[in-house]
Parts: sequence; structure tokens; C-alpha cells
Amino acid sequence: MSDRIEPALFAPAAFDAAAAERGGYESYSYWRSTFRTFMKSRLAVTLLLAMTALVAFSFAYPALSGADPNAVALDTERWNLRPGSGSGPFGTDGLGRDMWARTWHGARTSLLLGFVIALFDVGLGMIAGAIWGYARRIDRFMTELYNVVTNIPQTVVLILLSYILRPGFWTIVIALCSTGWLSIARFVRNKVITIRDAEYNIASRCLGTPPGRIIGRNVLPYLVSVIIMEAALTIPYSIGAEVFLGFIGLGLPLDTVSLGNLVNLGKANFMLYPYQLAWPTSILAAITVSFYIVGNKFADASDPRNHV
Amino acid sequence: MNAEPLLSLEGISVTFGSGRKAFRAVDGVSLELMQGETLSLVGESGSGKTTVGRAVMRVLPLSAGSIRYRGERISGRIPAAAERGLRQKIQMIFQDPMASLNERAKIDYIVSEGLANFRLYGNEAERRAKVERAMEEVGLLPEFASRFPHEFSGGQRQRIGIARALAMEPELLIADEPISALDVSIRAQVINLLNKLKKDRGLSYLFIAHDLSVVRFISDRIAVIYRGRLVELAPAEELFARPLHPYTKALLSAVPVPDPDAERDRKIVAYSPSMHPYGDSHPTWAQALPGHFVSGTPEEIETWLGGPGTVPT
Amino acid sequence: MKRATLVAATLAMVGLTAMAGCGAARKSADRYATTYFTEAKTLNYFLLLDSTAQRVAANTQDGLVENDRFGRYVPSLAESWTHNDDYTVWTFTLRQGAAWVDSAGQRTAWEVTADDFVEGLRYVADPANGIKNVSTIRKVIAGLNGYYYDLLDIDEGKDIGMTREAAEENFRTVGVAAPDPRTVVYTLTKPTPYFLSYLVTELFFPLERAFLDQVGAQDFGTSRERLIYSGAYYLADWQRDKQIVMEKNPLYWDAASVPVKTVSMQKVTDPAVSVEMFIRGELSATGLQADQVKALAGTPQAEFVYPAEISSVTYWFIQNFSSDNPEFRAFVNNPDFRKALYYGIDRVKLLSLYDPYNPAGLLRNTVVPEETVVDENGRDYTDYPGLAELKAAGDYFDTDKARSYFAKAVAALTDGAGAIKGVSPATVDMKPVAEFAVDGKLPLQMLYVHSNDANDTKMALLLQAMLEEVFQGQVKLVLGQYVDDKFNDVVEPRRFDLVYDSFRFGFGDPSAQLSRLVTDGGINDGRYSDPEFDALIQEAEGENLLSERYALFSRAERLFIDRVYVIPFQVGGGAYTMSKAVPFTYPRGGFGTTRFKYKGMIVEREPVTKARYEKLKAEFLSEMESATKR
Amino acid sequence: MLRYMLKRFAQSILTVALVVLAVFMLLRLMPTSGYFSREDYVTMDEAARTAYLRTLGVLDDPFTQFGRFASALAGGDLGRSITVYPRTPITEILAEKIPYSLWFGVAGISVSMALGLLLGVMMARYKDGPTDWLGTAYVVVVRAVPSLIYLFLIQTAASRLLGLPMIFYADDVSSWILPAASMALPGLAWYAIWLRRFMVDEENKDYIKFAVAKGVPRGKVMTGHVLRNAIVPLVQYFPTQVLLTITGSLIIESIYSIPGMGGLLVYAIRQHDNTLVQALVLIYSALVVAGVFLGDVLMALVDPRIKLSSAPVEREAA
Repeated sequence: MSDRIEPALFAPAAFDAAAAERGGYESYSYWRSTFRTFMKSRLAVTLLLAMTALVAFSFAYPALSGADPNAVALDTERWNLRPGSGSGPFGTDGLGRDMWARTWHGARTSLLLGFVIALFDVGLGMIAGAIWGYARRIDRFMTELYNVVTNIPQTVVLILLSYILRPGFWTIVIALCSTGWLSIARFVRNKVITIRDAEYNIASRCLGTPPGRIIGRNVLPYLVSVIIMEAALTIPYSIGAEVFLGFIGLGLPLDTVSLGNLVNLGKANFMLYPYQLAWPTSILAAITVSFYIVGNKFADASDPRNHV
Repeated sequence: MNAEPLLSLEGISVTFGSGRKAFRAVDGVSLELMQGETLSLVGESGSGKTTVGRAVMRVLPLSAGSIRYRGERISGRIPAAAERGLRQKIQMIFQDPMASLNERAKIDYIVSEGLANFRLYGNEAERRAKVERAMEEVGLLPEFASRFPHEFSGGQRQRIGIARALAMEPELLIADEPISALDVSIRAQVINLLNKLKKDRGLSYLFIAHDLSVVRFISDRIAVIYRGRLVELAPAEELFARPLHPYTKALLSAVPVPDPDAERDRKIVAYSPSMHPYGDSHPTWAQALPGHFVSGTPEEIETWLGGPGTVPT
Repeated sequence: MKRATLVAATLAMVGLTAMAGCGAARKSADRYATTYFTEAKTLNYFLLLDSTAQRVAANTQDGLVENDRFGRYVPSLAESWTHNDDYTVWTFTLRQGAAWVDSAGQRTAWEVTADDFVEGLRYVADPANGIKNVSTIRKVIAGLNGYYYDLLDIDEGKDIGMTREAAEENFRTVGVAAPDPRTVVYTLTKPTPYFLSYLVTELFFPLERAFLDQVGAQDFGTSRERLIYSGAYYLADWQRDKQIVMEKNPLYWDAASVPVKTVSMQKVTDPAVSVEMFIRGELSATGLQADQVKALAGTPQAEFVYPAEISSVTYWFIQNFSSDNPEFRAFVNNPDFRKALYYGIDRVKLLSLYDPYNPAGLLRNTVVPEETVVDENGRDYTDYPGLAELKAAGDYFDTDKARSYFAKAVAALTDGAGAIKGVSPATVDMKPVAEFAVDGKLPLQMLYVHSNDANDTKMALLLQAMLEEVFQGQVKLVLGQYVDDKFNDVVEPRRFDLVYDSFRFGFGDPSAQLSRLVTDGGINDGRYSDPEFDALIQEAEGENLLSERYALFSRAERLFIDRVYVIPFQVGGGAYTMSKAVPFTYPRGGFGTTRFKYKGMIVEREPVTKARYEKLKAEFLSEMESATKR
Repeated sequence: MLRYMLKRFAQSILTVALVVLAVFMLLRLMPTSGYFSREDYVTMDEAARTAYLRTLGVLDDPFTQFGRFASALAGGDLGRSITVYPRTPITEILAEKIPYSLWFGVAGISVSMALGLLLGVMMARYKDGPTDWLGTAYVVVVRAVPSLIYLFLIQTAASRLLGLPMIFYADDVSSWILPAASMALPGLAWYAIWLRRFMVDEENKDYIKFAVAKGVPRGKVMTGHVLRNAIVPLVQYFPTQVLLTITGSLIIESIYSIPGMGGLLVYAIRQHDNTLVQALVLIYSALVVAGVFLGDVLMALVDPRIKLSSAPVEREAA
């Protein structure tokens, strides 16, 4: 260290007010940041890729291969063949049906079921929740409706509806959505109520912003993370519900190939032909787990507080 | 005062809730605001001052009285066209710069939100120009337009709020405690900005605050509100020099003095409504001195003006 | 706490090992442990609604007669009986001193007397008691039908000029009487040589009126304490949805013939668990499904697997002769098409789903089951001319025959270009089961309805593929599905073209099934109509000499099957079992409850091997030969 | 306070009544043919079927039926089952079955709470370490994969590996282990993830940083401040959880043959046992309402910031 002090080092720095204002930020985009934050989690990205691949394959394979998942073998020798042995990569089931084709057809049905339920639940829930939160007049009614509906054990609704209607794709959709949308609506309502009286909303009203745009610009963007998370989590939930309904004998018709049906059929023969349960279960778990994690990670990423 | 008032409140009341739970937040407030004037409305939190501001902005409905702007009634049901005009002419600045900006919208959208609502521009270029001008006016860089609120400091955000109001080219700004949420160091910035705008644009302000010390230097007149009622209204210096109502005195006694000796001797005066000898009689709103109004019974006012039984200050 | 748990766990393990353990060969055990899948709904033995309750009732209550191990009717609470010449009056002499015991196995104040049988029937005959099976005997016992309807009308609020009390008084006119405490006399509406077969059903069990009054009609049989027992066992424990334990009744009149002291039944929901528990030594017996049999191949257990008893239930396919599906309606009313179906359904392949090793063993080619109805000479009804050939035909599946019959039907019903005569395109509305469009052309579309049970669904898919292949793409099966316990909503409004159904055999006479299959008969769900068949049945019903009677019935049945009004398919029961109970030591029979008795059953410490089963079976058959032929 | 309680009570009664009425009306949509097995149906003629239905009491008009139900209820009687356990008083059935569900439920809650909180603490303590990673993986699997699958695998695999009985025997303690463990699994995941999230959030708060900076040992900060604060919101859900254990778990009770309440509701609906369904729905919804109320009371007791007022405490699902 030198004793000599270099005066040049102590030259006063120029102050530029504009530069000070500018701060250290780059031009910012919400979605890009969300995306970047999401991409930071290697697990999430891996699972997103896996999920996309699974979904893509589940929809592409049945459409492209033309394999009939219900094509039974009249030759009993072809029943219950283990994987390999000229029986497709996943083997055949008790009727000689190709487990590979069945698994992917099943995945497609279950995903479709999940998507439709997610669409209805979240769509209806968002709209109803936004209205519920905004219109004070219906709050009492909606709250009582919510109390009543959530107080009816969900199995009662599921079973009664499966009974009154015929078990089938849309029955399950109706049964699951009949209560699902309300809990999302309730959640949205609570959010909307806190947002409703926030100052920036009053500011918008003072600026003469019409209610439609207030909901669209001031309320809904705050619910994006909720929407995405709920939608993503509805997939594992609805698949689980389908498995449960199958367990109590009110699932999709058994000639409909779905993961729930495959699991319940495979379960019966688990001791004997474990692969008949293992394959559909693995695919099912891969789907539900990836949707679950991706949904959660995306919800985290879509929160701007996590962006920096 | 001979000119026509810009804004006049005529005995307005605002009630929250209904039935037994009804709560009257503002109770029979009357005041007039002149063109180019800064009128401050001061009171502690819960006194109804913010409610008055919001009632003017038509965010809250009146339960009694009326509000006129340039002589036209602007409270209650009014034609859509009138409402439209009003939205441009009267704007508001909010107390909390953190809460008053939509976190999920870019500054560009926030500042031009009002412009877009009324299509106050011919084309996109014109809109951008207006946004940039408003931002420059409050000392923000135009390139900030593409950023989000959370990237800004409190002072910057408050300036964004002001720019949003300015973009509408209003005549009257209702400033609802615009600086109380800010650091002391930044307060001066914002106050100076408001003063500059008043000078440059001939703006009028209804300035809402809970602290008399803040408003002394920007106000032409000051109104003191207590529990939804006005208790005193006077030109700024007059009020400081000669407060009449005990509540005003109590408020003034709480203002710190920048002189250490005086500060040491400063006594805080407590106020309680029970100080008033109101039995069956009600206080009235009366002009005690020219331009100096106060709420009280004639006897009280007599006393406050220095008659018998003066309360020593 | 921890240590206590550990100790208890260890002890339990030791106990299990001991139970499962080695032991000397063929040593008999006094405990029989098994499982059940559906809970007994009630112990009220007149309300039998499920097989578990039947098992309990069979072992805890006795009737006048019971089945022995050859299925013959032998004395039980009745020591002896006589009937008049035209089989319309039957007189039973009761055993002396048969006691009612309570749920602790203790003697009660009551003995089984003739009045108890009168009271039993009185209880059954009262519509207010909601006894579902009463329909079976309403027209058998003299005066019962009128009595029942009088009460019913009163309950429905109709004025028949009598109070309920007065109407109940009329029970005196019903054909059951107790002239003295040891004599019961039944008077019947018509000659009924097979009357004994009714007596093994719960409808003729005794009821101690004093006890009924004591517990109250509502509470009777709702818990084991609210019941008294006259059978070989009393109910020592009943935990709903958990277990049923029956202990030997020490006061039983035939206690010497009851080697097993304790019958314990555990409820399980998954058949696989039952098998696993048997392997671990927790059970004395278990049923096995086809796949489970396969799973045991190569394990030490494989040698214990032998075929289970088949039952008198017959499964058959029914066709809807008045279907809303115009294509199928046209075809089904053509006898050649029905023949084509008859030969075109590969039943053995369908049965491979249930028994991969010997599916043909589950076939049944007649409506009336074999080994249930025997004439006075010991000749089985199904060995009568006409039926014997059907039985011998075994698996008659024949693609060529099916195709040629189908070609004949097609030639008769279509215009040669594939359009079905008189049929125009239509939408077939069989909602909620199915809805589909038909174009009035070949291929023929037909709706096959099945339950949502896994095996039923598999069978439907297999049948679909099979018919497609056999009829070379000219028959397309549309599949419709119903929730398994909603079958009535499918059959009653006839929302099907083809469906399979099964019926319990109610009593020991061919009329039990055949008389219900006539035009407008109770189980004529296809709504066919054949006056020739109806006339034959009517004639047979009038004949009292069993061999003559059966000859007439068998002619009718042959005609019925030749014209393919139904397609007999499969026997009930079947599949496989592993058991420590020695086969053929316990009662058997085609109907009623006494075939569920464990009386006489010998349980060993080791499972019975397949080889031993075969040997025992051969012995049993020859014994039965000499026992039944008088 | 008392006024509030009374009002809340009246509100609850209304809710429960509406729930029961709604279910009651839904039940009337089911066809009466469901009361007969196929065999019974064909054996009985029309008159006999009608007579049988009359003995079940399902032919009267719905209002009469509901009135009967309500008036019996007023007398403290839940009525008798009609098809599941014909003529058996429902109270008797419940008295038999509730204890099983209750004991397994409470055992499950105790285990899941103890282990779940422990796991949560460990995960937060060693955040981003292998414990955290494994714990998270466990939570994800339990919450994402349908419970039927892993419960079934546990039954078959664990009973074989550990030599434990496949079904429940009341007198064999070792047979309690698997079902109780299965009961605990989902709750364990819930507690763990909840506590972990809470603790991670809390640790970043100033007062914790301050305490650590002041030299308070980390472990003490964790138990003294973080854990205590974390437990408070859990308290709100606790009564509901405990009360609802009596509804049992359908899957677990079914696969282990536990004679609890789990399958009863499903079974009752499938058997068209309207009185039993109504009684169960009544009980369950009353329990939910009571649970929420007790939760709010408990919250008010443990958290001084919360007062019981006219507005129920807002709950957000964790």
C-alpha cells in the first residue's frame, strides 16, 4: 500500500439526475419475466418438457396410429401376454388388447376429461367469482349457496349425478364441475373483494374507466397465477376423481379407455399381471405429478414479486 | 369574494351502511373553492376528509346536499356527457403510491388510461406524445413508459400518479394526502412539483391532509374537519395566526416548531368534544372574522374571539 | 406403549403361524374360517335379500325338512310326513323337544312347536311385513292369495267391507294348521308332488310368536340379540361389515352331525385378498377367479385348486322381439336368424373369461338345470328325450351353420342389395342406455346391453368381435351399458336387442322356470309369443305323475330352445376353490337355503388337494347313484 | 358476543336444513325400480312391488316423507334404515361404525401431525438439501397421484414385506398398523408442506433475523417463534378435521375391511336407502358447520388479533 494519495482518484463524480432516475432496470415485460423465472427451475423445465411430450404423444398417437385400444383378440393365446414377446411394448390385457394403445388412448381420454373440467371449473369459477366479488347484492345469496353446496359431501353429488344421469364423460364433467366451480369462484371472489376497494381501482374509476375494462385490466391480471395454478391442478384432481369413481363402480363406462378404468382393471389383476397396473399407473403418475409441479412452479413464476 | 366558485359543496353528507349500523362519515359540509385556489382540508384520520374527496370524484354517493362545479350540479344522477366532461376536468392524486398504481399494468397504460377512456387523442403517436409530455412534466423519463410500477421508488410512483392525472389536462386536482406516505426527503419534491403545476397550468387544488404543518406553505385557505363536520375555515396564515376553534388549536399545538427553544416549551393541547357547553343548542357555522369561519354557538365564538373567559393559548 | 404393541404384534404373529402351521396330516379342525363379500342386511330370515344372510339363516334356522349331502329331502324339525293321494294335503309330525336358543347359546323359554310354523306363514303372508319372496308361494298354499290381497287392499285404503283385524282373522282359512303341537298340516291349491322343495326355503321356517311380540315386529332380526335360533348354530357375533361368527348350538337336535364348532366369516371387498389370506393360513376356504388360478400356477398352492360347485342358476341370452330397433326387429322375428345367433355365439370363448382351463364345463344347454329335478325313478329331468341330446351336444358353436342360417335370413329379409325390406333409416332411441342411427341396410346393427362390471364389459367386447367375425362383418354389435344394479331400468322398458340374464331356480319342478317363460310370463322379457309352447306347458302343469309331467315339460322346453326364444348360456357358480373342508360332506341342493348348511362338514388342517378331490368326487358319484335310485 | 353466537347458530341451522332439503330432493329423482334386485323384480307382480315399496315408506309424496323425517328428527330419532340394514335404527348402525372411523381417523391425524410437523421443520431447517428434496418429492407424489393407487400398493407390498395382515382384525394390533399409516399419509404431506412454507416465509421476517442476530440459538428461534406462530393458523382447521374423521375413509376402510363409516354413504345411495342418506348428510354437514365454528372460536382464543365478530374469519385453503 502506498502512502501517496493520487488526487485524481478523488475527482468529484458528475451527477446526472436523469441517470439517477433511470435506475438499474432493463426494459421489463411481465410475461417474459414470468417465463424467465420459470425457466430458472431446472426441474420445472424438465417436467414441462415431459408434460408437453406426454400430452402431445397422448393426442398424437391415437390419432396417427389408428390402433384400436378395444380390439380384442379372439385367440385366447393372445390374452394376458407379458410385455415384449410380440405383444407390443406394454403387453396385452385379459382380452388380448394392446396395453400400449390402451395406455395412450386412456391418457388422452383422461387428459381431455381434465382439460374440459379445468376449462369449465376455471372459466365458470372466474366469471362467477368476479361477478360475486363485484356485485354486493348477490353476495349473501352466493355465500349461502356456497355454504350449502360445500356442505353436501362431494361423494353424494358425484354418486347421485352418476346415478341420475348415465355414467359417461359428460356426467363426470358435470358431477365434478357442479361443485368445483364454486370453490374457485369463492377464491376469486375473495381476491376480487380485496382488489375491488384497492386505490388503483378507485383511480381507474376516477379516470372514467368502464367496469368491463376495470375487470379486464385491473382484476383479471391479478388472477392469472390463480387461473393457471387452478387449471393445472384440476388435471391431477379430475384424474384422481375418475379413478375414485371407477373404484366405486360409477366411473366412465368400462369400454371407454381411460386411465381411471385402466387402473381399476389393472388393480384386479395386480398380483398376477403387475404390468397391467404398472404401465397405466406410471403414465398417470407422470401426468399428474408433472401437472402438479409445473402448475405450482408457474404460479410462483407468475408472481412479479419473484421476478427479480 | 365576488368571483363564481369553481367547486362548491352545499351541505353534503355521506353515509355508510344502513339502518341501525348507519354511520355518517361526512355531515353537512359546505365549502367553496375558487379558481386557481388551493384549499386544504385537514383532519385526523377517520374525520371524513378523504370521503369528501371521493364524494367530489363521484366515487361515493351523497346522502344529502349537493356539489356544484362551475355552477352545474355534479352530484347524484347527471347526464353521461356531463359525467364525461367532469372526469377530465377533475382528477385525483392518491395517498398511497404503492396501492394506487395497478401493478400488472405498464406505466404507459397507467398514464394513458384516462386518455383512452375518452379517446383524447387522434392517433397512437399523439397518445404517446401526450404520455411523454405528462411524464416529462413530473420529471420522469419517457422511456419509463414500458416499465411496471414495482420498479419505481415511492416518490417516482407518486409522480406517475400525478402524471396520470395531468395527462387528462384537468382544471381541478383533488390531492388526497399525496405526500403522507412518502419519505420526508421526497415530500418537498412532490410539493414543489404541485406548486409548479399550479403556477404553470393555473390548476386549482383541493388538498387533503392530516397534518397542518404540511399545508401551511401551499394553501390559500385551510378548512379543518372533525368527525365529518367542518369546525373552522380561514386563509392559511390567518388560521395559523389566530385559530379560534379549540380543535384547531389542539391540531396546531401538535405541529413541531423548527426552533429548539420554542419546541421545548411547546405544550400539546388536548381536545375533547365535551369541552363545548352544547346542551340543547347546536353549534352554527358562522363568520367570526372576515373570511374566517368557525363552528360554534354565538357565546362560544364570542369567547374565542377574546371575550370573557378566554382560554389561554 | 411401544413395547406392549410389539409384544401383542409378536403374539399375534405366533398365533397366526400356529394356525397356519404344519400339524398332522388330515387332522380335522373344529373351526371353519371363510370370507364374505356382501354384508347380511338383516338377520330377519324371512327377509332374505343376499347370499350372506342366506348362509347365516341356513345354519341358524331349521325348516321342516332339509337336503342331505346327496340333495335328498330328509327330516329336519319334522320327523316324518305324509301326503294325500293327489298331493294337496301334507301332514308333518314334528320332532319332540327342539329348543329355541338365544344369542348366547342358552335355552330359551320356548320350544319349536307346530304353531311356530303357522305363525311363520302368517308373518310371511302379511304384506305389511314386506316379504318379497311371498310371491313364490302365494298361489301354492290354499287361501293365501286371497288373504294377501285382502290385507293389501285394506293397506292401500280400498274399502273391501272388512277391518284389517277381521281380515287377519281369516288366516284360519289359509291352508296351514296346527291341530296339535306336533302336527303341521298344509293344504294346497292344486296337486303339488314337489311340495317338499318349497320347504327348504326360508318361507316355511318357524317363527316363535311370543318372541316376536317381545322384541317387536320392527326390531325383529336387526341384531343377533333380537333373534332366537333353531338351527345347528347360533349367532355368536355379528359386526356389520366386519365379521360373522356362528357357534355350534349345544342343544341342537342333531348335534352329533355337526363336527365344526365355530364358523367364522370375515368380510373382504377384494377377492384377491381372500386368496392371499388363504395362502397365509388365515382362512379355511376361498373361491378363486380364473386369473387367480393362473397366478397360482407353479406355486405350492396350485395342487389345492379344484373346481367349485356349480349352481342351479341358468344364464341365457334373451332377444327383444319387439325392439325399437327396426333392423333387429325384422331379423329377430325370423327363425333362421335366431338359429344363426344360436350357432354363431362361441360360448366357450366367452366362458374362457371365467375359466381358462375348462370353459366348456360351465356351459348349460337347457333352461332347467341338471341335477335339480329328479322323477320318482331317480331320473334327472334333463335326461329326458329331447333334452338329453341338447345336453350331450355340449359346445355346439358352428361357424358354417351360423353363416348358412344367416344367409337364409338375409335372403328372406333383404332385397338382395343389402337393404332390409320394410325398414327405413331411423334413429333408435333407447336412452339412457344407447342411442344410435340405423340405415335399414346390412350390416345389421343390434344393441347388446351389459352391466358396467369388468367381466361383463369384457364379454361384451368379445362378443362384438366374435359376431363381427362369424357373420363376416354383416352383424355389428352396438354396446350399451348400465350401472350394475339398475338392470330393471333396462329390461323393463326393453331397452335392448340382446342381453344376458339369469334366474334363480325357485323350487323343484320345471314349471319354476318354464311356466314363467310362456307368452306374457313373468320372465318373458323378449316378448315373444308361441301358442304351441304355451299349450304344451299348460298340459304339463296338469299332470301329476312326475315322469309323465317331466316328459311333457321336456318336450315343451325342447321346442322352446329349438325355436331359439332364449339361448341358454352358462351355469351359475363354478370357477375354482381352495378349501380345507372335505368336499361332499355337507348338504347340496338346487334351491332354497338349506344347501348353504355347514352341518356335516368336515374341516381338515391341510387343504384338500386336487387329486384327492377327484377321488372323492368319483366316490361320491357312485354313492349318489345307489342312494337316489330306489 | 352471545348475540353473535346465537345468530351464527341460527345461520348454521338454516344452512344444514338447506343442505338436507337439497339432498332430499335429489334423492327423489332416483327411480323406485332400484329398490328391487332383478330376481325380486320379476318374481313379484305389480301389486306386490307396490306393497313392498309401501312398507319402505317411499311411496308417500315427498313433503309427507320430509315431514316425517323432520318430526322424527325433532324427537332425536334418525329413523330406520330401509334397504342397507332393513329396519335397523340408524343410531344403532352409527354407534357400531363411528368408533372405528373415529379411532383410525384420530390415530391418522395424530401421526400425520406429529410426523408432518417434524418433517416440515426438517425440510425448512435443511432447505434445498436432500431432506427437503425427498420430503417435497413425497408431498408431490401423495398430493398428485390418486390415493387409490398408492394405498393399494401399500396394502399389497407392505403387508407382504413386513408380514403384516392384509385386513384389519380388531383383536390383532399388528393389523392396525397399515390402515393407520395409510390414514396418516395425506395429512402428513399437508402438514409438512404447510409448515415448511410457513417457516421459510417466517424466517425471512425481520423479527426472526433480529432474534438470530441477537444471538438466540437457531433451534430456539425455530421452536419459540416460528413453530408457535405456524401452529396458530392450523388450529382453525383442527376441529373440522377431527370431527370429520367420523365420516371415515372409503378407500382405506374398504381395502382393509374396516367396518367404519367410509363406504356407508356411497352404499346407502346405491341401495337407495333414503333415510340413511339423509341422516348421514345431516350429520356430516352439521359437523362441517360445527367444525368451522369451533375453528373460529379456537382461533380467537389462540390469536389475540382475531375477534369473534359478525364476519366469519376468512379462510384460504393452504
